[in-house]
Amino acid sequence: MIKYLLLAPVLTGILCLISKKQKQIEIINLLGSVATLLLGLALVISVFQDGVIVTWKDVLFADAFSAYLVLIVSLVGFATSVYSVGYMGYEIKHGAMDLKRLRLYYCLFHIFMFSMLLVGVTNILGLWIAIELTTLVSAPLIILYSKKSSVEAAWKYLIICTVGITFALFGTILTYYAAVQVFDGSEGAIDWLSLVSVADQFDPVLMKIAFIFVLIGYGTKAGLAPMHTWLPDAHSEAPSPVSAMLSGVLLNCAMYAIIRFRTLTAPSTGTEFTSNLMIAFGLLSVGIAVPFIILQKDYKRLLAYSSVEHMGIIAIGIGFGGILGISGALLHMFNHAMTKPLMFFGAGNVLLKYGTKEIDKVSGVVRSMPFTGTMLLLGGLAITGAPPFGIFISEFMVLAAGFSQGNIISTVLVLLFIIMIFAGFFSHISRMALGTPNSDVRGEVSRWTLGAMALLMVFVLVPGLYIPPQLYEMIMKVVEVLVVP
Amino acid sequence: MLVQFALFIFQLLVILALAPLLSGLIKKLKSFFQIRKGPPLFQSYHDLFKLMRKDSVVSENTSWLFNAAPVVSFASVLAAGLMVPIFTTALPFGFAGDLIAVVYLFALARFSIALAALDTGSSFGGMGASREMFISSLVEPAMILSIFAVAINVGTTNLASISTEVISQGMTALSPSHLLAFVAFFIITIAETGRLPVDNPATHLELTMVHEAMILEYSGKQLAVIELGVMVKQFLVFALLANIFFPWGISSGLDAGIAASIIAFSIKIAVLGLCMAIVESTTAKWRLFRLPDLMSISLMLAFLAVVFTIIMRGG
Amino acid sequence: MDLTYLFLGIVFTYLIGAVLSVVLHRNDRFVTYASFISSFIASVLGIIFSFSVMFGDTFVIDIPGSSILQFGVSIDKLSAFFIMVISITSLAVSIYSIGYMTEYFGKKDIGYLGFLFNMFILSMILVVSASNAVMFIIVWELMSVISYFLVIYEHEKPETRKAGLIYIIMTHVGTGFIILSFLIMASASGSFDFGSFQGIGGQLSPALKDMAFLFALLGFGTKAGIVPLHIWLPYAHPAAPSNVSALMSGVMIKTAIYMMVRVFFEFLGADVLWWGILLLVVACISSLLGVMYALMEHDIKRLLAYHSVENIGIILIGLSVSMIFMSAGQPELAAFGLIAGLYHLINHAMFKSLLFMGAGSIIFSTHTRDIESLGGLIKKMPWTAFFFLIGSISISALPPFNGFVSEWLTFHAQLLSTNLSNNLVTVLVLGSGAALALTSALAAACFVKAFGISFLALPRTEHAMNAKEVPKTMLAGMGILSFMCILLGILAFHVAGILDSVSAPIVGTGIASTITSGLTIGTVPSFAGSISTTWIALLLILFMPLPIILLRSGITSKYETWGCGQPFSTARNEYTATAFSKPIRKWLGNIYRPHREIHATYANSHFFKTSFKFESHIEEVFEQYLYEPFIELTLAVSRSFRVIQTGSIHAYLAYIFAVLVILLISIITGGI
Amino acid sequence: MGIMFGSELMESIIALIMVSTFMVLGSKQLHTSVSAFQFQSFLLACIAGIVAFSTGRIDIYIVAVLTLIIKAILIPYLFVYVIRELKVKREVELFINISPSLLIGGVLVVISYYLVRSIGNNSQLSSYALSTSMAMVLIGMFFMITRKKAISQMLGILIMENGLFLAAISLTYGMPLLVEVGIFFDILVGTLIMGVLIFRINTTFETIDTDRLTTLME
Repeated sequence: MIKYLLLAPVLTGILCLISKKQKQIEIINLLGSVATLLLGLALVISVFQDGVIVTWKDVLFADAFSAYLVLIVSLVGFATSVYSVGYMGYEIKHGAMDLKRLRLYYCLFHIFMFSMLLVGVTNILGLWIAIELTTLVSAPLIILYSKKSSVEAAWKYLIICTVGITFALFGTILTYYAAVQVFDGSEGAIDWLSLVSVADQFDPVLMKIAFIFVLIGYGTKAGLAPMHTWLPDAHSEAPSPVSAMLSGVLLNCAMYAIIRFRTLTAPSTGTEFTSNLMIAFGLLSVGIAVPFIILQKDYKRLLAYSSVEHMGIIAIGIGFGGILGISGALLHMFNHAMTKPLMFFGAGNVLLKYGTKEIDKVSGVVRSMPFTGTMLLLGGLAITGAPPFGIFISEFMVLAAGFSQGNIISTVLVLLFIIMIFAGFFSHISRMALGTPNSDVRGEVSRWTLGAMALLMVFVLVPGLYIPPQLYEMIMKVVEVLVVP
Repeated sequence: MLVQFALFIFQLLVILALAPLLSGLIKKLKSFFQIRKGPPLFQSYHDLFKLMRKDSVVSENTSWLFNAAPVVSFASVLAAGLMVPIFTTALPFGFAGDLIAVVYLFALARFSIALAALDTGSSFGGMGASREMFISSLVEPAMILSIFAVAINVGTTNLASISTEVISQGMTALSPSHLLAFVAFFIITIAETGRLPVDNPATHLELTMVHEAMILEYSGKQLAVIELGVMVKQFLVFALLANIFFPWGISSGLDAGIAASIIAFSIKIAVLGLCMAIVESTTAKWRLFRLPDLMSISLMLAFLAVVFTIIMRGG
Repeated sequence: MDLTYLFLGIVFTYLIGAVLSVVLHRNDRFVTYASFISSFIASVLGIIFSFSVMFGDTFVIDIPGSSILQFGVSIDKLSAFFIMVISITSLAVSIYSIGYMTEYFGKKDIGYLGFLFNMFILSMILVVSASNAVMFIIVWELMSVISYFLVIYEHEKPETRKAGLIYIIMTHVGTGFIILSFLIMASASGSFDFGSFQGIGGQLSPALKDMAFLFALLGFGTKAGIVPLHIWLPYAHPAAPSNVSALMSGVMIKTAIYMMVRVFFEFLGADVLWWGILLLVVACISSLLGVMYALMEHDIKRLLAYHSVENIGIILIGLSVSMIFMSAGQPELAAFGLIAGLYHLINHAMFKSLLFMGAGSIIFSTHTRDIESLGGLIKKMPWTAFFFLIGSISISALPPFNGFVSEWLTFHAQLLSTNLSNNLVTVLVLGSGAALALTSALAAACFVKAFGISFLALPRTEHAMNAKEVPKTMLAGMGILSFMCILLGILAFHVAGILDSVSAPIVGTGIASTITSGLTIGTVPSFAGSISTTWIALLLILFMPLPIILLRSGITSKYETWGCGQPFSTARNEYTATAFSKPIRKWLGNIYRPHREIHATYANSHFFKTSFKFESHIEEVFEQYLYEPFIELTLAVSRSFRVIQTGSIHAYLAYIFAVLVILLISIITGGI
Repeated sequence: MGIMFGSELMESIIALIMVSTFMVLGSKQLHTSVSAFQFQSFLLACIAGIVAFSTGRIDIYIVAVLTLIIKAILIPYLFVYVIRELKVKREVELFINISPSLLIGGVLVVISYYLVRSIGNNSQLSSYALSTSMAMVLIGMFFMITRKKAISQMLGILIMENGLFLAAISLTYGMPLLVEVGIFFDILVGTLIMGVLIFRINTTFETIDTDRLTTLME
């Protein structure tokens, strides 16, 4: 099962690279992403029915948390591939792209998918390789247009994330070393399950050092402040579908790694150590997003900073801990993964039509592109945590967890930041969406882009009004994996 | 039932009959202080009858509201009259409204006249309405506080009950707070009845007019109705002053005591009229924007009355 | 069981209205009928439903849900009362809207408004029926968001966008406080169910209890529009279409009062004295400043919006006095205060919606909101004028209309404070009577101005000259609420009894039998005082023929108004709204801080003016001295943070390095 | 745990590695830095060889050979190629001068030493290796911060990775081969992509001075 899931995007990527015509590439892309989605869903179902799956010499494995990540990646991946057809089609039509680049784009896109799926279904070292792979694949995607600014963004992305990932590997090696000491053999286990089972015997100081390296390392990739500095550059300079993937899922993948390591660290060091660190980084992330969102002039950077904020909230949720905190954080991962791509899709359409990323130069989107404009407005409300959208529920759970765990000051601070971000963010979005269009832009980009947005809107809205029992059960299973007694 | 009806009619007739007399009396007293002869005591009746006989000239700008305003204001003043004890505390409609209701019925009268003033489209009308509403805003807080002061002293706002309660308290009712409230209410009376130094009922000088400016466009019968309404209101306010603060002598029903009550009431009203005449004769009209000072004094006195009452009760 | 169907019927009728609006949105006429008739039917059902609950038992629907997100409906008498207020208002507004929306035909998407309109009313109903905190916050924000979208209906205008933004930000801030308050309570009760919140005040530490109170006050106060959180009202209400402003001002802001009653009385127990005192002070300031700013407005809808601030203040005076009595352990008196507050609440819902519809009618036929350019409308639009006049009399608290009854009750609630043992509190509460008196006098002044300048005398501009009476549906909507204003006035004795059944479960005692007898309402036995608006109305009607008979005979001739020495008088000689409020502006100059600018141009000599321009502004004190400095500070701090993102990769790496080294060193030192 | 053979030899090699790290940090010539790096990689390969020999595991031999080929030969060649192609100035450009840099490097070593000492249950060799590798990671990063050229930043990353490698090989005697190969592959591809990017930067910005890459702010 896992093998097929991993194979599907790789195959699709290769096929895209060797296809001749634009139509052909698009069809392959769509079929491939549907296949990935279906396989992903199949994996999710089988994990939740039969429990943990381990295959291929223990390298590939999937438990509830893996399945959860796979679900997010394959869903957003599917939506993005649908959107890409519309977006890239428009670019080709207007000569901003050529067929060669298109081929490369789709190939890299699916390899990117592969790397992110891999993150979820492998052991602690494989995880590192997979995350490094995501960096390596996404860097070329960022410089797809080879503009001056995107080269700069890609360089910063590559360097800072590589540094981060190096730290993460160092932390991983230290963890492995701790495990080797416990197993007292030359061959230490590197799969999550065996590690977790002995995690309480690890050396606490060693694990503290390891966790700091892992947290800073993967935290760089996850966009936690103050390691987030590359993020607004990369996410704003990438083509919009890529931004959607970067913000929506890649950040979650890195967060996944941190959360996994937390379950290894906390048993020996005590949860207080990990919680304090995560709350601190989380608060810093949410806080640092505030001024940049308030003063932002570029709407894609605006969205990028909002991602920093949301990663902070996830970290805080995990930090608060407890069933409420962790399930809130998990739900937040899902909700953010659905909402942020929606916003990037909208932003992408605006960028294509208005040709500028400056907030001040865009107005009246609801008039010129009614659907996109409405989605931007609703998405803007959703992403800033207004009910009845999913993000509100998960943020509320995190806040409630903070109160029930007695972290009242942190909770109040988070709420304050969230409200300030709302004020800043929504004022920008409403300025763009409302009013009369400032140019003679008329009409939507393409039905594909609208379809992708509509699909995501469903997932944005539904969890805000009704959490299906299946999803809830799933999250509870993941919480079981992650809760540290 | 029949007694009630008789009281009802009696009260109405007394109010309508005596109100112009009070006007005449004050004019007469004022003239006395100004060492002039002044108009006859019953001149107000003559004026009213004269106006009644005349035709009306109505501005062509006006609407139905201009014609309705005198009616409404007159009716509301009369309705208030049924709640104010004059000769007897056995008021047939005492339950229907208390002191606060009386104040608000006066406000209804003022409201309708002010709208009518604006209806003419004349600058004078607007000016009068504006000033009238301004003054009423100044008066209201002081008025309510002095009502509060009286009410908490006796534990009721129903006018008849206030009178009986004050009587039953005897001379102890004349506490400092009672007197303070009286002074406050007296100042309010000046404003409410449009007298110097707040308004000059005798003037038609454009800069100083308040009430007269509002009714400038009225003539003939309509003017008569308004004038009578104003007189009734003045009479009622004086009656309030007399029977809330010094209710002694008032009868408690339609019986023999009523004769004594009439005499007592007449004396009280005359004394109050005298006080008013003295005040009017010794002060000049104040500038409109000095009025807040006057009303602040009244407000402060009323507030002190409240405070004294509360302190007196101990606890 | 029947009630369940009825309740679901209400919900689904609104939903059907919403869906039909979207489906039919291409045909303006169809969609107007479809959506507003749906909301009309739903409102009728709502009225039936609310009455059945009000005279029956608490109605509960529990929807089994998983996790934190649970939905459930629990409607007791308080909720039913609010559903009644919402339904009556929306019934009238729905009828009104059928005519009013013709204004937008061909210009805007009616379906969009119809959808939001139905959803808006539905969300308000759900707000007052929610049985759990999470659901409450969701429907509460839903209500805010929907009303935001209604406010920005005419988003082409920049001021509308500004209004929308201010509104949504303020309301979001408010929701933040509400969340905090609920979280405090939930952390003690261990559940988000409102049932578990009952009496939670007893389990909280005093500090947390005070926090819960303060956060709830700030949160709901923002929505209710108490000073200084009121700044969104004068922006949002004028920006929205008038039928929407009628609902927003008439009902939406009341939902905050609903929750204040729930939180302050039922959840926290209202047993802390200073809560009531604080609320009383806030309420007095709100009512005074609200009416003072209203007086200075000549935008009719802004004027009405400021009056909402004022009236919320008056409602809260009743509520706060009731809280003071609760803390003193005097439930009968508390019941009286609460009844006064609730009475004013329903009254305000009626006359404010009526007045907003009246304002909408003015805008409908004159296309201007500036009363300075109106005048003489009473002849062009007699019915609108009549209804607006009824609203004006009601809001000015003149007998025998409804506003008078509730203010009378409030005055008496204040008088009842003599039963308190704490002298200082008694003096304070009695002193607040002066504030209420000033408020009501200024309100009367303001409505003499509002009605007089816009409806009376001669038209000042073309706008007013060409006005026509509005369609019958609009008149019908206004007529219904006018009728309600009168009804609530003259049937006070009956209404007070109904309100007592609402307040009795909250304060613990019913006082209906003591305060109502026959056609009168009175105060509780420790204090005497009674009115009968029914009799006052009868007396007024009885006396009216008297002068009419006198006036009947004789000739009345028409002639022009005396032009003060000018050869003829025109509309240009009329008193303006600005001039009307001048004495008050001057009197309260310290609060208004008026600026005046006079620009005159002269020809040849100083004596010959060619043009003359007079401008007078008042300062928006709260915006200028409270919000703007805060916003400036936030921006300045934000700017100083920009340094972080220098663009230099070396700096970025240095941050990571610094964090790493600091954390490693703190491991060595045992810091973490 | 622990191998008797060569533990002293390993300690001295580790000391040499530390010296080479300071050589990289202390040199003003780009070429010298690259050579020092090459030397360091060679030493690492030696360590891998020793570990392989003492544990007798084939896969670690492979790792040793891979290290030698990729890190000691391929990547230094790449550097030289880039320097030649882009005509990079020989002199390195710094934010912090050489002597304070060295001093800070020393401080970082002390921090690493103290940190590792607080870990319990450690053999002397492994604690020695661990503190060295941690110091290398920190110094590598410090190197990146203080050097302006894009190419120096690449070098910094590689030093950090050498530190990792040292930790991996001497603490745990290598990880599963598959993982090792994966890591090598990643490093290689990463270096290649960085190389490509440096060319891109050179063509678009006409410099590889990363200090100039500041168009994206806020």
